[in-house]
Amino acid sequence: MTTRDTVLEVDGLSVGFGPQAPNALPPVIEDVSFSVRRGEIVCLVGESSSGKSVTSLALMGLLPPSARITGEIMLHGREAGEPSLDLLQLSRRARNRIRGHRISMVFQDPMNCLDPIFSIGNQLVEILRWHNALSRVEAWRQGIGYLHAVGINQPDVCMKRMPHELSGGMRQRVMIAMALAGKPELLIADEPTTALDVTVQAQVLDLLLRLRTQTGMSVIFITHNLAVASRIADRIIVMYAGQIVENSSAESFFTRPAMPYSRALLDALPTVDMIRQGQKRLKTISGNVPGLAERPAGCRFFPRCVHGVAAMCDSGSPVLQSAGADHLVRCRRWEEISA
Amino acid sequence: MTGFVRRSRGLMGALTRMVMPDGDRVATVSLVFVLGMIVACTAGPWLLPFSARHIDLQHHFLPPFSGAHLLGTDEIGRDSLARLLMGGRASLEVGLIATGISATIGTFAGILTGTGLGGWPVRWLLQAIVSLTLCFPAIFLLLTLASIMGPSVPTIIIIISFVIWTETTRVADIQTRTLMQKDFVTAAIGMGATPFYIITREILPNVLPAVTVTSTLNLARAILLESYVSYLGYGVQPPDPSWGSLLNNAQEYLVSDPWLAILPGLAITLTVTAIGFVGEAVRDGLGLKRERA
Amino acid sequence: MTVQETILSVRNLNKVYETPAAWGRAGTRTHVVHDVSFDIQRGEILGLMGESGSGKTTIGRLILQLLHATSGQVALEGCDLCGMTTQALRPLRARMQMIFQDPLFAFNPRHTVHQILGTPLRLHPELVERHGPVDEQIRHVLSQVGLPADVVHRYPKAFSGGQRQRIGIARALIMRPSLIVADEATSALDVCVQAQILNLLLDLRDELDLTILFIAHDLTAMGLVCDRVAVMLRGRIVEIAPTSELFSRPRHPYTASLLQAIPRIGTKAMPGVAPCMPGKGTQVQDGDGGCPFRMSCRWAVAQCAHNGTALRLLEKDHWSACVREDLDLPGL
Amino acid sequence: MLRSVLRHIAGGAGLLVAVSITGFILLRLAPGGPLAQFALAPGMTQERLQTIAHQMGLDRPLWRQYLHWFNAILHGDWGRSYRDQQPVTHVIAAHLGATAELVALVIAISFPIGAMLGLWGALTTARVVDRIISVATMVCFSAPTFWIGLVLIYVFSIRFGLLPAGGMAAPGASSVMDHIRHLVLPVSVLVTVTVPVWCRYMRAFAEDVLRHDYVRTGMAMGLPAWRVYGRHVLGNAMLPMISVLGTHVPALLGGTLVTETVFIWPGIGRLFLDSLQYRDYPVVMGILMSSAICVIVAGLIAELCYRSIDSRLAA
Repeated sequence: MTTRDTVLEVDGLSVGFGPQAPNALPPVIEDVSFSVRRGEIVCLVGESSSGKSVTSLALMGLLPPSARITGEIMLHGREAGEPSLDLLQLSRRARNRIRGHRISMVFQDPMNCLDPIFSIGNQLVEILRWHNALSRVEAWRQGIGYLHAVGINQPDVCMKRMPHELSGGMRQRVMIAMALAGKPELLIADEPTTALDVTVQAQVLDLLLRLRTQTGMSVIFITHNLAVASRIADRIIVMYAGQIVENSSAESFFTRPAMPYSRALLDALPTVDMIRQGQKRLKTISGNVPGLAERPAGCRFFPRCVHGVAAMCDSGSPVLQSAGADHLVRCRRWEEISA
Repeated sequence: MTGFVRRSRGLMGALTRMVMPDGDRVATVSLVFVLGMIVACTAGPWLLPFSARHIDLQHHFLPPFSGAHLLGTDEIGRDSLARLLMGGRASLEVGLIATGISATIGTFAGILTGTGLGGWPVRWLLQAIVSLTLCFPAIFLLLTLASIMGPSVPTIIIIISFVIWTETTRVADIQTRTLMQKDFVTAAIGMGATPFYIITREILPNVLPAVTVTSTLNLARAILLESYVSYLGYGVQPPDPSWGSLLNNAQEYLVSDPWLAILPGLAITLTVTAIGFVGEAVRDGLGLKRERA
Repeated sequence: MTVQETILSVRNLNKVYETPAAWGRAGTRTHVVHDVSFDIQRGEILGLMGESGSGKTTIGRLILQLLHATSGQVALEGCDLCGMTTQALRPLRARMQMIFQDPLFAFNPRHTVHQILGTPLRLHPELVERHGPVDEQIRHVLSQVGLPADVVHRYPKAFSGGQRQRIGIARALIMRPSLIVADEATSALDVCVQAQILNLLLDLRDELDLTILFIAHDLTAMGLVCDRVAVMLRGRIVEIAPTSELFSRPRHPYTASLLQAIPRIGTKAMPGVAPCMPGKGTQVQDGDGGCPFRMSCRWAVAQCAHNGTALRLLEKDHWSACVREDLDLPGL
Repeated sequence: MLRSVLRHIAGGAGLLVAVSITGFILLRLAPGGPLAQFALAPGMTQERLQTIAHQMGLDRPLWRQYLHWFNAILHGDWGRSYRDQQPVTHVIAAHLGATAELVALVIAISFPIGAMLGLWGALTTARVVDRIISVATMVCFSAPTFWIGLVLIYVFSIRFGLLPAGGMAAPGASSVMDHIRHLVLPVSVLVTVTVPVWCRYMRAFAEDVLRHDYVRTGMAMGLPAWRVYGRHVLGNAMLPMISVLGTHVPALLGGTLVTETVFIWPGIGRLFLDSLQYRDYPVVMGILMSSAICVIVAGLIAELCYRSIDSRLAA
C-alpha cells in the first residue's frame, strides 16, 4: 500500500484506564491495528464494551487525560510528498488543528450533541469560521449550502431554528453538516443511527454513502448492527472484548465469515428468509461479553465458542492470521471450522 | 466504563471507603476530627481539672499554655478549654437535635409532596409554608422568633429546625419525584402494591441516602446558625457557654486578649468545615450528584 | 387449532393529554392514542410496532391501567378494567404483568433477587396458597428463565443486561399472569443477548401458553417472535395482520416503507437521498379525519384527506386503514 | 410566556399577603406588643389602657385589625417606631442606603470571582488546584461571618492599625478615600463568605454541562478547548446561575446583618438588631416586610430572566 491511497494507519493501539502499573487493570482495547483507504467506508462492529467507542475516541484524541494510550496512529497526507503524522506524538495544539479539519466525528445521540442555547446557524457558522477565514455573512451563506448538502429541505429556515425545534433525524443531519464544515478526509461516525427510527436511519445511511461519493472522504462507521453495516460497508472490522477478531472486505465477510464470533453475530440477526418461512428460533451463543477483569487468557471468545478446543484455544492469545485475500481472522481453527 | 472499582454498597460502604488508606485524605481527617470533637465535648468536661463555671479571679486573662490552664482563662478566670468544650456540647446538641427533627419532618413532608399523596391541598399548604420561610433571611427570622419566644435552648432548637427543614423537604421531594418515574415503582404499582408499601419499601430506602447527605450539610448549617444567634445574644444565655456566646463575650476583649475570640471561632470553623467534607465524601461515595439550585 | 379464547380485548381506546385553557391562553390537546381496537387470543404473541412517538408505549400502560384511558374499554378475560377503582383493580393486577425496556431501572437497587421475586408473592398471598411456598416458587421460576438458583442473594447491579432481563421475565412469570406486556423488552440488549431473550420468550410461550403483547420498534425481531403484528402511526393502528402476511404482502404504504427501510444483510444501499423538512411543520393535523401518512405517501389520492383512519378487513385476518385497496406493495 | 409571567407575579403577590399576615400575627404575639408599651407609661390605669385599646382598635376582631393594618401598609403607613415615634418608613429609608451600598459592592466583586473560580475548578485537571479550591471554599463557607470580621479587625485595625475597625466615616472626615477605607473590611468579610457560594454552584453547573455531549462534539468539530469552555460551557452554566443569584438574596441579607453588627455599619442590619433590643416591633416588622419584598422581587426578576431565556431553549 502506498501512502497516497491510505488515509489512516493504526498500529498496535492500546488504551488503558485506572490506576498505574502495579495494580493496573488490563487495557480496554489491546493491540488494535487496521488501516483506512481513501474513500473507503470501514465498519467497526461489536457489542457493548467491545472497545469500539474507545477506539474512535482515541483516534480523535478525545479520551480523558487519565487514559494511557500506546501504539501508533499515522495520518497520511493527501499528496505523496506530504508528511505523515503520528497523532499520538503531536502536541495538543497540533492535534487540535487536525480535529474537525482532517478527522471529524459525529456521535450517537443527536438529541444532546447540539448546544441548546445557540441556534443551528450560530453553531454552524462558529465552526465554519473557525476552520476557514470567512466573514459572518459568507459563513452563513456557506452554512446554508452545507445544510442543503445534507438533504435539509429549507436550509435558510433551519439555520434560524434552535436545536430543540428539530427532530432527531434533522439534528443528525445538522451534526453531519457540522462535521463536514472543516472538509475532513476522514469522518468517524459513532452509532449515528442507533437512536433514530428505521426510516430515518435508512435516509442517514444513504446520505453518508452519497457524501462519500461526492467528497471522496473516508468513513469509519461504528455500529453494533451487522445489518446496518452490510448496508454501507466496504470493509468490516469486528471487535470483541477489546481486540479486533476479524478484518475483512465486506464482500468476503458476508459470504465467508471466518471467526466463530462473527458467525454468531450473523446468526443472532433475524433474517428475511426466517421471517418469510415462519422460522421462529435464532441460533444463539450462551454467555455474555466478558468484563474487563474476567477476560480469559487464551482466545477471548473461547468460553462461549461452540468450536473451541480446550488444548488449542485456552492459552496464549491467538494472532490475526490471513484467511484469504484481504481477510484477517483471530482464530486458530478457522480453516477446520470453515471446512 | 463501569466496574473498575469494586464498590461496596450504601452508607457504610461510603464511610469505609473514606477511612481506607487510599481513600479521600481530607475526608478521613475530617471524619476523625468530627468524631474527636463529639467525644471531647461529651466526655471532656469531666476529665478536665476545672469546671466551666469555676471562677478564679486571681488568674484571669491567662494566655494559652500557661500552667494548668491549657488554653488560658477568660476575664473572670474561668478555664478556656473547659468553656470551649462545654460550649461545644451545647452547640453540637442544638445542631444534632435540630437536624434530627428537621430530617424527620422534612423526609415525611418531601415524600408526601413527591408522591402526590393527599392531593393538592397538602402540596399547596406545604409549598406555601416553604415559600413563606424562604421569604425571610434565616437570621432575621431566627432572631425575631427568638426575641418573641424568649431565648432558651429548646426554643432555639425548634426555631432552627423550622428554618432548615425546608431543605430536607426539597431534596426528599425531588428524589421522590425521580423515583416515581422509575420503572421499578411502576412495576410495583403494576403488581398491585398499596401506596403504603410503595413508600416504605420502594421510596423511603432510596430517598434516605440523599436525606443523609442533606442532613450532614444541615448539621453544619445548624451549628453555624446557633453560633450567629448566640453571638448576637438571642441564643444560649450566659453563664452557660456555647461557641457563639463565647464569641459574644470575647469581642470586648479583642484588643487585650484576642485568644478568647480566636479559639471558639476556630472551633466552629473547623467543625463545620469537617462536617461539610464528611457530607461531601458521603455524597460522592453514594454516587449522588452535587447540589443544584 | 383449538377453540380460541380471547384474553385481552381493547375497544376504541383513546388517550388525550390536555392542558386546560387558563390565563387567557388556549389549552392544548394531544391525542396520543386514537381509537385503537384489537384482541389477543390465548397463547398468542401480538406485536405492536411503531416508531418513536407513535403511542405504542402509552397503549401498553393503558392496558395495564398504569395510565387512565380517556375513553374506551380494556377487557382482560372478559372483565372491563377501565371503570374499576384502584382498590378493585389491585387483586386483578396479578393477572397482567409487564417486562420493561431497561432492566437496570426496572428493579429497586436496594433489593436482592430474592426480595425482587418475593415481592409479588407478598402482595398476593393467595399465590402462595395456590402454588406453594415462596422459596420453592422462586427456584422454579429461576429455572424457567434459565438462571441458577444461587443468584437469589445478589443485587441487580451484579448482573449483565441479559441476566437482568431474565430476572424481569421471572418477576412477571411468578405471578402466573394471563397477559404479559413486553415494552421494548429487547431493545436495550446486545445482538447476541437479544437473540437469547427472544428465544426464551418463545420457549416460555410454548411451554406455559403465555399471551404476550410485544411492543417494539424493531420490525425484524417482531417478524421472528410475533404471530400477528399491528403497525402504529401517530396514535393509530394502520395495519394489523398475521406476521408472514404483513411482511410478504403489506397493504398499507406506511408498512411497506418501514419494510423497505429495514437494514438487511446483502442489500447495499444506493445513494439517493430523500430531502428532510425542518421543524415539525410537515405533520398532518390531529383529528382531521384523513390518513396520517398521506403527506409522505406516493400513492396518496384526494380521498386520503377525508378517509383512511378506520381499519377495514381486506382478507382473512388482514386489516388495513389504507383506502387504496388496489395497491400491490412490495414486501420483504 | 405571558402566562408564566402573570403566574409568577400572582404568586409573588400572594406570598406578600402571606408575609403580611405572618408579620401581623408575630407583631401581636410579641411580648411588649403595642399595649404593653403604653402600660409601661407612668400613671397608666386600667381604664385609660382600655380607652387607648379602643381608640387603636385593638378590641376589634383580629381579622378587622389585620385589614386595617394592611390597608395602612398599602397607603405607606407602616406604623411609628416605639423608640422615637418616627414613621417606620423614614427610619428604614435612613438606613437603606448603607446596606444597599454594601450588598451591591459585594455582589459586583464576589460574583465574577466566584463564577470564575467555580469554572476553573470544574475544568482543571490538576488535582492540586481542584483540592485547594474545594478546601478554601469549604473553609470560607464554614467560618462564621462575624468571626471573620473579628479576625480581620484584630489583624488590620488592632495589630497593624491599617484600617478603621468600624463605622462608616471617621468623625469630621468626609473624603471619598476615608469612606473607601471604612468599606474595605466589611466588604472583604462579605466577599469571603459569598465567593464560595457562587463558586460551588458554578462548579456544580459547569460539571453538569461538561457531562453533556455537545461539549465533546464541539471538540470533535475542531473548536479549541478555550472556545468550547468560554462559549458553550460558560454560557450554559451561567443560565441556572441567574436563578441562584435571585434565590441567594436572603442569605446575603442575613450575612450583611451580622457584618453590620460587627463593624457598626449604620445599615438595616444594625437597625434591626437595635430595634430588637428595644423591642421596637413596628420597625422590626417593617424590616421583615421590606426584606421579604426584596427577596420576593429579586426571586421574581431572576425567575423571569431565566424563563425568558429558557423558553427559547425548551419546547
